[in-house]
Amino acid sequence: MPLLLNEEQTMLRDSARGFIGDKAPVSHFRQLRDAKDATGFSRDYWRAFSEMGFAGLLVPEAFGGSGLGAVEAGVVMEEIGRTLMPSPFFSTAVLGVSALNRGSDAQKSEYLPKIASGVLLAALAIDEGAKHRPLQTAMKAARSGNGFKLNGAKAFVVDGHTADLLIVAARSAGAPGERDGLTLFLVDPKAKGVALERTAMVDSHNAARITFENVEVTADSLLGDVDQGGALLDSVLNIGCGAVAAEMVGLSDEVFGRTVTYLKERKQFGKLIGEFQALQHRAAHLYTEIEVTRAAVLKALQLIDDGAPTAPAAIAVAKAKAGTTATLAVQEGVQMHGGMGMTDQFDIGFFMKRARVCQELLGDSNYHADQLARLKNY
Amino acid sequence: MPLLLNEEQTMLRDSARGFIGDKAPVSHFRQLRDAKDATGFSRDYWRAFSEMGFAGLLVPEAFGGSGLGAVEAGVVMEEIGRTLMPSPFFSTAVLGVSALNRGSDAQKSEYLPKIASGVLLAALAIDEGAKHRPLQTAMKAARSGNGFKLNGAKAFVVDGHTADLLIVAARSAGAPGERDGLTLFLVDPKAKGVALERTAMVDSHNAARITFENVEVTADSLLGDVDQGGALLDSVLNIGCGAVAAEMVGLSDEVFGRTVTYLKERKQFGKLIGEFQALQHRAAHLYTEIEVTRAAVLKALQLIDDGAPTAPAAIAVAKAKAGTTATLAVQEGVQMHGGMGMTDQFDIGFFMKRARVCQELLGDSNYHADQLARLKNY
Amino acid sequence: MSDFDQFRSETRAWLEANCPPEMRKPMSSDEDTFWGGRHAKYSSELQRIWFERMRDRGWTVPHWPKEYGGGGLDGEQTKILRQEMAAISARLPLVSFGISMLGPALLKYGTDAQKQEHLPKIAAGLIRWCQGYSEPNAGSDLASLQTRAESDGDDYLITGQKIWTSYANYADWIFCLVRTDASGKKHDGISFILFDMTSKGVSTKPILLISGKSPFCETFFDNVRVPKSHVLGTVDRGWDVAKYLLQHERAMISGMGERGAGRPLGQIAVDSIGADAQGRLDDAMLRGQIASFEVDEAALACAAERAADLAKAGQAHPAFSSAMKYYGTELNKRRHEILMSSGGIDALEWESQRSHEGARPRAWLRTKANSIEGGTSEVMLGIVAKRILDLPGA
Amino acid sequence: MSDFDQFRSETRAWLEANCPPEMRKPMSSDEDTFWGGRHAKYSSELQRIWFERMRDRGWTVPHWPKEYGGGGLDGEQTKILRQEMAAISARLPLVSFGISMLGPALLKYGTDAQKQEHLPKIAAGLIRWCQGYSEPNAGSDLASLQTRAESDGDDYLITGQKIWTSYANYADWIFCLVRTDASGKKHDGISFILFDMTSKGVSTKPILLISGKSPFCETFFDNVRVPKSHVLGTVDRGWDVAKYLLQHERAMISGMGERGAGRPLGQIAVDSIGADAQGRLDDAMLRGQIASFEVDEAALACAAERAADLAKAGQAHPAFSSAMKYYGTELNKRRHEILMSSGGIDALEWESQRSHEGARPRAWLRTKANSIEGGTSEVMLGIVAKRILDLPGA
Repeated sequence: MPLLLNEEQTMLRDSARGFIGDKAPVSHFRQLRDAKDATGFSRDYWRAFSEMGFAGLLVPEAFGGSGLGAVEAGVVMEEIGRTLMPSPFFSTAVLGVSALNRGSDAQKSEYLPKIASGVLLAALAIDEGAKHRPLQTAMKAARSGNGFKLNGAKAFVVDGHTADLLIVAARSAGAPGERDGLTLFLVDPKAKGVALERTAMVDSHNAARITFENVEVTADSLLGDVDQGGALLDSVLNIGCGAVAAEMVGLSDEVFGRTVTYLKERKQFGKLIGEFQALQHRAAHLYTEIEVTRAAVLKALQLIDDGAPTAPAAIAVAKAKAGTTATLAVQEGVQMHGGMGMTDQFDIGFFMKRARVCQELLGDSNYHADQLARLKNY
Repeated sequence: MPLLLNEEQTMLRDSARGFIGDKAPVSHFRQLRDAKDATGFSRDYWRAFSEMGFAGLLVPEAFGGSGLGAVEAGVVMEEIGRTLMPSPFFSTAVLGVSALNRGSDAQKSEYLPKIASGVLLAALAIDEGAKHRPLQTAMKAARSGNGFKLNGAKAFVVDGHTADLLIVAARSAGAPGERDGLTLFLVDPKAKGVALERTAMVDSHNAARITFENVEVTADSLLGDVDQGGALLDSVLNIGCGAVAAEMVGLSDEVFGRTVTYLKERKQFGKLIGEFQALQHRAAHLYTEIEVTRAAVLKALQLIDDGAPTAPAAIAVAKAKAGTTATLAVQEGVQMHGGMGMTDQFDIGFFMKRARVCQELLGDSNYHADQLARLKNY
Repeated sequence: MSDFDQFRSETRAWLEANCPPEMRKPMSSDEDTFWGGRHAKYSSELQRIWFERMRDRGWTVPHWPKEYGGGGLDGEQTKILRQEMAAISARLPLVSFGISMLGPALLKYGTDAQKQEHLPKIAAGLIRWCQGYSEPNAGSDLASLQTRAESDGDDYLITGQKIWTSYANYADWIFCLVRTDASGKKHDGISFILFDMTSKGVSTKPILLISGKSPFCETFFDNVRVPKSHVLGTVDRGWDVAKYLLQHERAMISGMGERGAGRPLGQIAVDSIGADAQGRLDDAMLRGQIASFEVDEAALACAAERAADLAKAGQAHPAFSSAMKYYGTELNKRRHEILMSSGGIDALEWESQRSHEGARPRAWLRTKANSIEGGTSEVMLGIVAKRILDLPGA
Repeated sequence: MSDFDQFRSETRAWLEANCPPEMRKPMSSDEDTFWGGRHAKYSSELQRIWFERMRDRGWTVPHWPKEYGGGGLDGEQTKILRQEMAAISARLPLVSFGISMLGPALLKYGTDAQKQEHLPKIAAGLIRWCQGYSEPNAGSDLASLQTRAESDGDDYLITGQKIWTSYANYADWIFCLVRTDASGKKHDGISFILFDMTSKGVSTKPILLISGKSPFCETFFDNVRVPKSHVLGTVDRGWDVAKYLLQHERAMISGMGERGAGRPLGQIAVDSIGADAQGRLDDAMLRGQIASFEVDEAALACAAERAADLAKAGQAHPAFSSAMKYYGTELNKRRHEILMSSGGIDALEWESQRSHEGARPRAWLRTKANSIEGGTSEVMLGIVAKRILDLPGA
């Protein structure tokens, strides 16, 4: 398969770019931020997104979706990265759907059509400590009657405060650090014992901290098999990482484009600053990094869709690389914009903030480089 | 104490620079290399060095030396770094003397005056594996009668092939990795069971691999206390690291000076290449790195002379920093010299080769950064 | 006992007796800094006592002559005082741009009358100064400034706009670069002038940064009347004064890092990420990045010490502060990237109490200006290339 | 089964039957490469057999037209053949600058007569070519070349000096840039000309590199007589041919890395340094550097694949090969720095048998030229800035 978007994917990109660029440019995000909007995104736009088939992108056709794959999810994420549009696409349409796709038929029938039609929002709760370490999950799931009793605390639950359904990783056996003993549960955020705090984040996107105190769930709420959640989680995290990496490609590309434009407009010392060779070389280097990253991310998404055994390594590469490239892009972007780049009035700082959050989201570049080393046995 | 050379140290530097620049410019080293000289350095110059007081620089006055310290050793090493002059200064006058200074009065009386007068050469044998890891010493010293029997192999013994006296680290107790159980021995390279192979090195400086097979040594050959060689070794390695770091400062400074000169001479595209802003910024960055490194190395040497408890951390900083700066200096030097820098006919490649050896010598930048982290408990 | 040893022991004893224990704690907020000025506020009674004791000794500006309210100390004594203050973590009693920036320029370029008028008020914290250098369209090309001063008898009428004027909204006076002659080259025709911020026609507006609120302001001058006697140095030669002062500013910024202050970086990371059985940070990659950073940071501290010693010995290259400014600010940005990695998810919170209102991410974002303000890294490298390396056409 | 699937299975079967097992082993020395030429030597009988079988099929140059001795394959078939050869680690049967460099230029710019004369001999390995571009004083500024061709009836008389002529001492013919007109701008007046290295007045001298012996030579021309019909393309417009060819060379160099070949980098490091109880390389800092490198290396491999696919789809930017050349060569230098760190002390040996005559340090030093030859990294970045980013004055 060529490492290019095919015709359908290109059309999807154009349609996403058209909608997002038109309805939700960066000013849309700025508006929501300034208003400290309680929802944090536009429900109208999410409805429109759903009508365009984006909410159900990964939902099988049998359940009302488009049955598309990781590459297509990446296409949409890349466009979201360009304007920082806040939306539940990542939490619900990517993480939520790819988890539920591995559920029982009953679960799929119950939830997937609602997601595809835009009326149900989901959120995945994994992280507990300061860093993304899924195997370190300590939250307890103790058997209780026919079901389980959940105790613990989750952080960095993306879109947690608006979710209608929480997908929660907990430990039904084993000790933190072990792979066996992880189990995923579907939890109603309104259930007794669930306490939710929306956290105001540096990037003004949505996340929540959630505590679970003796939360009772039935056996029906099990997603996948008891103690065997590791493999399910892996597949969800792989596509999630690919999606965040794609968002970072869009973000990097946008920041770079704005920076190059600025280099061609801003004068200093009687010259356009783009004439200064030191800046030219740095811009050319950054361009190359972004193109290299774009290829690595597309490759990883394709390998996921192929079900290739090399997909995990490719995802580690993609997420690690996208993180360092985005970091470089926003650093160069702010520096080359000079004092103006430091002001809240310019958009460039938004990208720097978002890039930082994307780094931590599902593991930073260090985490994924380490994963690669482990996969390669050194 | 100001972080500057004092008047005496400045005089010492001028005198070393005068002699080395005059007698042993890089062409002297080239000559020895091309001739595949069996000794690898000029004995005449070593005699002259001794007469100038350099061989006995660290030897106490009572034993015929100058009784100077680490800063002064660094001053001479920096000048050696500028012309790559091959000499036993490091192996004998720095490592050898600083080890013997911790010996018994009888040992000092026997060896130090001979070293100071230039008639005895010493070499320190520590490394065994691919990387400098003194605590991993595995060479065995088993008690045998009144003395010890040595078995094992050493690599990267600087000036080992011309040494009259080997100072050998061996394990009299404990297991590789442990600090206790290390013991230093004085071994005659002509003793039965010692086999020596001079190794031709990338930098055309001198080193040897030495094997010890049932080598019998008496109790008199013990340097310091049995099993307690760790502390002695630390002090020798600290000053040794400081000395190599100083050599790398001289080397970096010299390479940088040659490169800046070239930037002012070489024309490309109708301009002096030093006019290209991208090269200017890289040169300015490298200049700053070298100045920062120079200060760190001098500080570490001063702290050694002060016997300060912070000396080990300062040495880790100095050796780590000097290694990365020298690496950058030679990489930029070769790249900025273009194709010419790749030819054997230009001297610049010699510095690249020597910098690589200096990196590995007594631990590379990674090793010392790791040491710093350990010292700081993280 | 040498004179210096005696000075040290006397100083130590005096500090011990006079510095309140509360003034030896690390500063926890901006309020802990005393800036002086007409509307000065003490955050505590102890802050006032500590300030007044130091002021009375001339130790708000220990190295200034006594006639201007200084301590009259020589270089070595000043260093000893700093060391002894550092040893007990004593806070600075007074911080101001009058001390760190205008003062040295006044001492060098001021007339007797100017020195008599301004220096004692700076030393005593009576007048708070701000700096009017940058302009929106000038950026790094500071000398292309457009704020004009038109001659009107014994006065100038000043009109224009400044940006990045720190604490302009709190300042009593401003030292300011204005164009008194627009006919020649851009570096000529600039004058360095002082005036009262309560003058008619002066207004200010705070700037919101990506890190949130900031001390920076936009400052507007609309026909502000200033006596010509308020020019510092020669009319039209204000660029010399500005350059002299910029060197001081750069040296200050490069030394401004948080070196050695507070908890070591590796420990901060262990606090949030944890350690393995051997006590090593449980993120091997990050640990390596921290160690490499700490190597550079420790080396920079040595370079700063050496630069000061070279300056004292009269051997410093005047442009070396540019190299240090470049290196110090880039390093400080790296430090805060590491702090963000170390904090991970927790360091992404922006407004909670738990995060002290996002102290860590705000500090991180603020450092991004370090390599822009006071001369960008690019300008610094250019200065090193030209003035130290003497590269052609630089 | 599609045509391509059928082609794949036929190719696989043919290779299986015809590629001797010895020709599927990694090459261990320069001799394992077959370069062809008038004085061609086979290192083994099997090398000869493998070459002749492939030549007879036109697969020394599978994508060239059959009439010139090629295989006549289309882009997809060529890719399949490469994949199938890679799958069994089959060696290239013939390597030459005629194939990789001159051939594409001949196909694009050659007259029918020139194509008929030269291409079949390249395909059959009968003539070995070298490239005469660089000159000692030109360096990166290739177009400032001074070797002059003076008109003398139907001939040119060529005088001058070339440098970095790879294997000039083994080559039969040279393709060469010469100045046919010195009156205009430096990019004009250059012609691309072909001539026999046995011509009177040609001499060569090998260049010793910091890594030791090298294939590079200095090459001298003293009134070498060459028919004017040997000019490729238009007289005085040779720069167009040169640029076209340089793009091929850059694409080749960027793809030249040792990606995926042999033992993985992390394993090589474990071999010499060892692993901890968890199987992690027992040098945590180096492990981090290797992992970061492998991220970049894997990403570059994807970019190379994508670049090829873009080219096939006609969507490639013509200057993109410069970006890839820059990135690939810088990465290869980093790879060898890591190999040197991994080898440590053992990798410092220069001449012993144990070290295979210093294979590792020599390879390391050799890579330092990667970012110089075929256009320096600085030139590549300049091209990207100008032609892709369209930055002003670049």
